[in-house]
Amino acid sequence: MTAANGTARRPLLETRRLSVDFGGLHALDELDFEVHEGEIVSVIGPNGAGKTTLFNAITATVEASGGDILFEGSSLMGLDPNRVTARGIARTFQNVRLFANMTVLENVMVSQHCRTRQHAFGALLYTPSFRREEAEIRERAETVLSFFGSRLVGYRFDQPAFTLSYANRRRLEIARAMATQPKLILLDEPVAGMNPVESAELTGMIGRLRDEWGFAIVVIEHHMDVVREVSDRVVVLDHGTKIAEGDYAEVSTDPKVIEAYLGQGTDA
Amino acid sequence: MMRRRRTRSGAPRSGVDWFLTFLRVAILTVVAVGILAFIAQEIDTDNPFARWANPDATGLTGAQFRGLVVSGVAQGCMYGLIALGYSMVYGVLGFINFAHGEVFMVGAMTGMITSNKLADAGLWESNFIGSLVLIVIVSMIVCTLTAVIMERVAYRPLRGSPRLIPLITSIGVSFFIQNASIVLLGPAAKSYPDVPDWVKDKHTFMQIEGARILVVVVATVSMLVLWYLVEHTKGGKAMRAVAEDAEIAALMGINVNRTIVKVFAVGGAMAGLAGILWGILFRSVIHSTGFLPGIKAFSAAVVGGIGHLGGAMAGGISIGVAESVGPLLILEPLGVSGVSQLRDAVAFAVLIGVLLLRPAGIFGERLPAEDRT
Amino acid sequence: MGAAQSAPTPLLEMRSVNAHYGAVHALKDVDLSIYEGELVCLLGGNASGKSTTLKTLLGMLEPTSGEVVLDGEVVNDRPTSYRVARGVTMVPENRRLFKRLNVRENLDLGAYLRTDADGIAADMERIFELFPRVKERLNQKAGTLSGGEQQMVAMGRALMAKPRVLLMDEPSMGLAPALVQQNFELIQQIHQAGLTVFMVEQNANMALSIADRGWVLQTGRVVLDDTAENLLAHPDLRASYLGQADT
Amino acid sequence: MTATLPPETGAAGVPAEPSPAAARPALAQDWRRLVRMGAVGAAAQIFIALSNMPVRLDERVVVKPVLSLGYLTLLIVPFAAGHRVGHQIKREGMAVHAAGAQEVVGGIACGAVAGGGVSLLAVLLANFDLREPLVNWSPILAELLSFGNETWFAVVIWLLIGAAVGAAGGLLRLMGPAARRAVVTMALAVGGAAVLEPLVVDLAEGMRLEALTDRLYARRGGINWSSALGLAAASGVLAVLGRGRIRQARTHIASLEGAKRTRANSGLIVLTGALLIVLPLFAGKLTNELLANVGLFVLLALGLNIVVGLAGILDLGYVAFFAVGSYSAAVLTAATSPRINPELPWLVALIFVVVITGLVGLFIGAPVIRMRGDYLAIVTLGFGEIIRLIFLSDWLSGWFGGSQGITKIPGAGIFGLTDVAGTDPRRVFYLVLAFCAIAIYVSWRLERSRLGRAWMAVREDETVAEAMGINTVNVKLLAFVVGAVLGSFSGAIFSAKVGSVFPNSFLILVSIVILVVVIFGGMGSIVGVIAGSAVLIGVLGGPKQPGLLAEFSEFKLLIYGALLIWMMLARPEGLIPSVRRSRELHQQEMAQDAWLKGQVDDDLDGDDGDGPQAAVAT
Repeated sequence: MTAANGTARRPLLETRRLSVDFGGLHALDELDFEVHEGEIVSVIGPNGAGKTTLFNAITATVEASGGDILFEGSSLMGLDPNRVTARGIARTFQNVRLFANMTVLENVMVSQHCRTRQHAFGALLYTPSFRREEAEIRERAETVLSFFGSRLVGYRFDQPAFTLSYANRRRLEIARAMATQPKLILLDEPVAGMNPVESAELTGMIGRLRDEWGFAIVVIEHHMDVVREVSDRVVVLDHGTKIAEGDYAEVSTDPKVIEAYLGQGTDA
Repeated sequence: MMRRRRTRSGAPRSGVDWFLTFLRVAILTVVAVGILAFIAQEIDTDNPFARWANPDATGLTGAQFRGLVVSGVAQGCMYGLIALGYSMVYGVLGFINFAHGEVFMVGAMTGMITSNKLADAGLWESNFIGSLVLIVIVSMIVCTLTAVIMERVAYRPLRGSPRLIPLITSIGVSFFIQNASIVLLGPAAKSYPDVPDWVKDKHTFMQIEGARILVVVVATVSMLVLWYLVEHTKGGKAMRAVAEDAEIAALMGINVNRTIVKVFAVGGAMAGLAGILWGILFRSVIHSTGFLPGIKAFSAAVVGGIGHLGGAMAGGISIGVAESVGPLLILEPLGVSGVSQLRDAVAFAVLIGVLLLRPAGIFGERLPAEDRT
Repeated sequence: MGAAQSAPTPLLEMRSVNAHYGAVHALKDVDLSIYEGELVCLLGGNASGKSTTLKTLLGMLEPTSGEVVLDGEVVNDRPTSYRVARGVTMVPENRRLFKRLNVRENLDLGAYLRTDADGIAADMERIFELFPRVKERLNQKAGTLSGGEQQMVAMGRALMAKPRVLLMDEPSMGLAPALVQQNFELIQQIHQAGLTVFMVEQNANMALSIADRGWVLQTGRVVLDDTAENLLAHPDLRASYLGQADT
Repeated sequence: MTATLPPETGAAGVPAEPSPAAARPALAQDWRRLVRMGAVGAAAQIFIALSNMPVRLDERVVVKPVLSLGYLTLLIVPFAAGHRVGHQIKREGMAVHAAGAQEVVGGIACGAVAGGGVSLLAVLLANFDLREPLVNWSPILAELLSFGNETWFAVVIWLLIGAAVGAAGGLLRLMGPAARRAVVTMALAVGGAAVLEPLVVDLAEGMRLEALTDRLYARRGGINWSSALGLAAASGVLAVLGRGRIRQARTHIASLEGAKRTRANSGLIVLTGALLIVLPLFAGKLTNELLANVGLFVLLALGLNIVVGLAGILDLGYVAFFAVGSYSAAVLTAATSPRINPELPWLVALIFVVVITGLVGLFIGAPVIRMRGDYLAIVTLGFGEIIRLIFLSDWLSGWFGGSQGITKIPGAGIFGLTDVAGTDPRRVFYLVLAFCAIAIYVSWRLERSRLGRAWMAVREDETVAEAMGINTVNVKLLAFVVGAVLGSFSGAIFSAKVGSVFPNSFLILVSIVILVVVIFGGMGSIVGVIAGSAVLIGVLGGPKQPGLLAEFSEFKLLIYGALLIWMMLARPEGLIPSVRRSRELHQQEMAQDAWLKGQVDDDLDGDDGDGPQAAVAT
C-alpha cells in the first residue's frame, strides 16, 4: 500500500480520521483512506457500510463531522461541492443522475463550467474570446465522448439524455465526469444494471481511463469480477471503518472480508 | 440515497455566505436591540436608551402586554389549525397547496352565510351554542368538499409531474376561488351576526374575551383528536406510509388516492373550523380573508417543521404571538412610526427570518422520500 | 412447456398480454403461468419489460389486451389492493422499507388489508421464528437497520400479507455478495415453507441455480421458456446473459 | 404513432379507460361518464350564470343580431361537454372505434344535461330568493335566461339549446381532420374578428379604410351576420387550401441547413420588427395605448422568463422589481419627490435605476436562493409584499409619499427628443419596443452561452450541477438579478408613461398575472412569452389596463385563475413551448419509449430512422 518505488510520495487524496454522523449513526468512523496518483482503488463492503457516504464526504455533498480530507496536500474541509470539483475531483452517482432534458453534448459541455471563464458580458457582446471558448468547450466535449467509441457519437449528440439506453446513461455520466478535467474520478457502481457484455466492456474502459487519461480512480462495486479486473488495491469497509486493505488476492481471502461481505459460498 | 446537504456551522466561504451571516446577525441584533429598548422604556420612559431611537416612547402597561400575548395566542391557534392542512399535504405530496388559505376563507364565508340565515330565523340568539355547532358542521363539510374537489380536479391529474407544476396550479386555484367569491358573493366585506355578551366581554379570568378562550379550547381539542387519528389508527398509519413512499404503500394494498383524499379532507375540515373561529372572533369576512392568514399559516408550518402535527400548532402560536407583540416590542422602540401598518410585513419577516435561521423548523421536517424522482 | 407436471390451473397467469407505456409496446404477447408451489424466474436485461410484467401482474398497469388471471379469475381491471388481498405480494427492488416508521409498523402495514387479528399475531410470530433478528429490532426505525436486516424486514413485511404467491423484484440488484447469497437462501427457505415464488432477475446464473423453471424476456417478448437446467445449458443464454460470468 | 397519451401508470394506479368496442350502436354510451360530464357542465353553467357574466357581457355583440358575448359564455359549456363526452383515449395497438352516430347522440344527451343546469337555475330563480348571499340572483338574470318569456320557456329552450350545441360538439368529433380544421378556423376567424373589432376599426381609420369596417361591423358593435357568413366561408376555404402549405413551409425552414435557417429566421425577425415599427404610424390612440401596455408586459414577462423559464426559480415577488424600478425612476426624475429630487433626465436616471434594482435583486436574492423551490416561491412573494407595504407605510412616507405616491413624474426624454409620456402612447410604444428588443437579445444570447447551460443544469438537478463544478448560488443569483434589471426597465417606463406611482399599482396580483402570461405563452420560450402577453394582455387586459374585451375587466382575474389551472392540466408547456420544456413535461411518457428504443438501437448499432427525436419534435 505504500509507494514501493522508494520516494515517499504524498498521496493524491487522503482522509484522516474522517467521520460522518447521521443523527447518532456513524456512517463513517475515523476512516483513514488514501489514493495515489495513477492508482485504481476499489472500495467494497456490505450495503450501508458507508461507501457512498465516503464519496459524498469527499465531494462535500455531506458534511463531515470530524477528521480531515487532504487533496494534493491541502484540505477540502469546508469547501462547497463545486469548489471540490474545481480542485480536480469528479464523480458519478449510484443511481445515474444526468441532466435528463439536456442533450448528450450539452451534458458534457456544461460540466466544463468550472474550467471556463466567460462571463455574461462576453456572451452579450459576442466577443471573439467568447466564441473561441465556446468552440473549445464543444471540441473538448466531442473528444471526451469519442472515448466511448461508437457508443456516444454522431446523431446521439443532439438527443436528450433521457432517451439513452441504460448502459449509455452510465457511459455519459462518466464522460461528464471526465469533462470536468479532474485528477481523480470517483465511480459509484459503474456497472450496476449492465449485462455481462457491457460490464466487461466498461471494465476495460476503466483501465484505459487511467492509462490514457492519467486519472486516479476510486470505484465502488459489488461485482467482484470487475473489482478483480481493475483494482490496484482494494479497501473493504464495514460499519464505517476499514476492515481490510490490500490487493485483490489478499482481500478476497481475508476471513473478515468473507465473513462480512463475500459470504462463504461464492468463489468469486 | 443521497442525503441533502445540511447547513453547515462552519465559517462562511463565499460572498453570499458572508451576506447571509450578516443578515442573520442583523436580524438578531435588531430583535435584541428592540427588546432591550422596550425593556428600557418599560423601566422608565425617560431612560436615554428608550429615548435614543424613539423620543415619544410611552411603554406598555402589563395588561396591554398580556392582552397582546393572549390575542396572539388565539390568533396563532387559528394559524395552527390552517397550518395542519399545509403541513399534511406537503408531507404527503411534497408541494405547497397555495390554495389552502382560500379553503379557510370559504369556511369563514360559509359560516357567515349560515349564521346570518340562522339569525334571520331567530335561532342564533335563542340557541347560540347549538347554532355554533351547526355552522361549524356545515362549514367543515363545505370546506372538506372544497378541498376534496380541488384535489380531484386540479392536483390528482398532476401527480408525478415536476415539483413546481402543482404549486403553480395551486396558485391558479387560489386565484380562482378568491375571484369566484367576488363574482358570486360580491366584493364587499360581509359581517357575522352579533354574538352573545359572554363571547364579546372580557372575563374576570385574566381579562380575556370569551371568544379567545373558545378559540384556544376548540383548537387544542381538535389538535388532540387529530393527533390520535394520525398516530394511532390504521388510516393514520396509511397516511404516514403514503407520505413516505406512495408506490410501496400501494403495494401494501393501501388505496393511495383515497388516502390522499383523506389528507385533503382532514386539512379542509380543520380550515373550515378555523374559518368559523375567525368569524366569531372578528365577525367580518371578505374574499381576501384567506390570503394573509394562509401565508402566515404556511409560515407556521415551516416554523414548526413541515410534516409535523404538533409543530404546526407550535409554529402557529409562535407566529401569532410574534406578529401581535413584535411591532410594539421591537419596531416601536426602534422609532418606526405607524407600526400597526407593518404588522403583515412583520409576519413575512418572521417567515424569512425563520427560513434563514432554522430552515428545518423547530421539530425538523418530514418530507416525502427524496429519491422518488 | 415444462409446466404440465403441476396442478391443472395455474395460480397466476398472463395470457398473451400486451402492455403499452405511452406509445411504446412494452409487453408483446407475453404468456406466463405460475403454478402452486413453484419457484420460477423471469430473466432479462434492462428495458426488457421485466418491471412492466410485475406492474401488470400487480395491477399498477392495465394491459391493453390479453388477460391477467389470478387463481382462475380474470383480474385485468381489479386494483392492486384486490390482488394483494387475493394473495399476490411483491418484495420491491432495493427493499424500500418505510424508513421513518419502526419495524413493527412496517410489518403491520404488510398486513394492512387483513382483519383477522389472531392470524396477524400468529404470522408475526412465525416471522420472528424465521428471522429472530427482526424481533430484536422491533421498535427501531427501519432506516437505522443494516442492509441484511432490512432485507429480512422487507421479506417479513411481504409475508405479513399472507401471500399465496410472492413476487421478488431483482433480489440481487445492488447488493453485496454475502447479502445476495443470504437473499437467495431466504427465498429458498420461504419456498420450502410452501410459498410460490416468482422472481424477476438479471443475474441469470444465480436465479437459475435455485429456480425450477424460467422465462427469458427480450424487448418485451418471451424468447425462451424452459426448465432451469435447460436454460442454463442454452447456448444463446450463455452468450448474452451469462457472459463470462460463469466460472 | 407519435400520439401522446396521458400517463396511465404511477403509484396511484389510476384505472385507464375501459376498452371501447370496435363498432357500437348509437345508443351504446358510457352513460356514467356522460352523466358525470353533463353534471359538471351543468354546475359550470350555473356558476357562469350566477357570476353575472351573461348579463354583463350581453352588451358586447359578437354577431349582429344573433349572438352576444353573454350568451356565448353559456353556449360554450354544453359545446365542450358534447365534444368531450365522445373523447376516447387512443392507444397504439388497439382499435379506436369508428366515429358514428353515437358521438352525436352522446353529444346531444350530454349537452342537454349541461344545458339543464340553466333550466334548473331558471326554475330556482323563479321560486326562491337567494339574493342574500348571491349578489347576482336577480330578475334581470331570470329575464335573460328566459329571453323575456315564462319560466317554462327557459326550461325547455335551454334543454334544446344544450342539446343542439352538444350535438354540434359531437359532430365536430365526427369530422375528418381537414374538415375539423376548417371549422375551427372559421370559428376562430369570426371570433377573432369580433374580438379585434376595436383594433380593426382603429387601424382602418388610420389607413382610411373605413368603408371596409363599415361593411364588416354593425354600427353599434358586432359583426353583421352577413359579413360573418362571408368571413366564415372565406376562412374555411383558405383553411382547406392554405393549411398544408403553411406546414410545408414550416418543415421546410426547420429542415434547412444551419446558416440558411438562421438567414430565414433573421429575415422573419426583421420583417416582424419592420411591421411593428410601421404599424403604430397608422394606428390611432386606442391601438397604440394597447400596444404600449402589451409591450410593457412583454418586457416584464421576458424578465420573469429568465428567472422562471431559464433558471427554474419560481419568483412570485417579481412585482417588487417593477415597483423598485418605478419608484426609483420617479424619485430620481420627479420634482415632486418628497425627500430627494435630483430631477435627473430619464436616461441618466435609468442608469441609477438599474444599479438600485440590481442591488435590491441581490439583497432579496441572496437569502432566498438557497431555499427549496417552493419555499423560495412563498418567500419571494413575501418580499414582494414587504416592499409594497414599505412604500405604503407612514414610516417612509417622507421618502416615497406613502399612500399618496409620487405624482407629476416627467416623461422620458431621450437624447433631447421630445418627452415620451403617457399622453403620446405611440412614443411610449417605441420606447417599450426598443427595450423589448434589448430584453430579447439578452435572453437569446444568454440562453446559448455557458451561463445558459449552467441555468439549465441547475433547473434539472441542483445537487448534480453543484457536483459538476457549477457554483449554483452565483449562477442562480445572476439569473435573479438579470431578471430584476429587466423588470426595472419596465418599471422606469411605466412611471414615465403613467406620470405617477402608487403602492397599489404593485400588488401581488401583478406578479401572478405576469406568471400566467409566461406560463400561458410557454416557459423558457421567447416567442411564446411574447405571444402570451399579446393574447392575454391584449385581449383580457393587465391588472389595471383594459384589453380589447374591456367588458371582461370584472372577470379577467377569475379567467386568469382558471386559465392557469387549465394550462397546467392540459398544456403545461404553454402556447408556443420551447422544445426543452415540452421534453421535460412529457419526459415520463417518452422516457420509457426512448429507453426501449435506445436499447434496440444499441443492439442494432446505428440506424436513426425514427428515433425518439421524431417524438420530441412538435
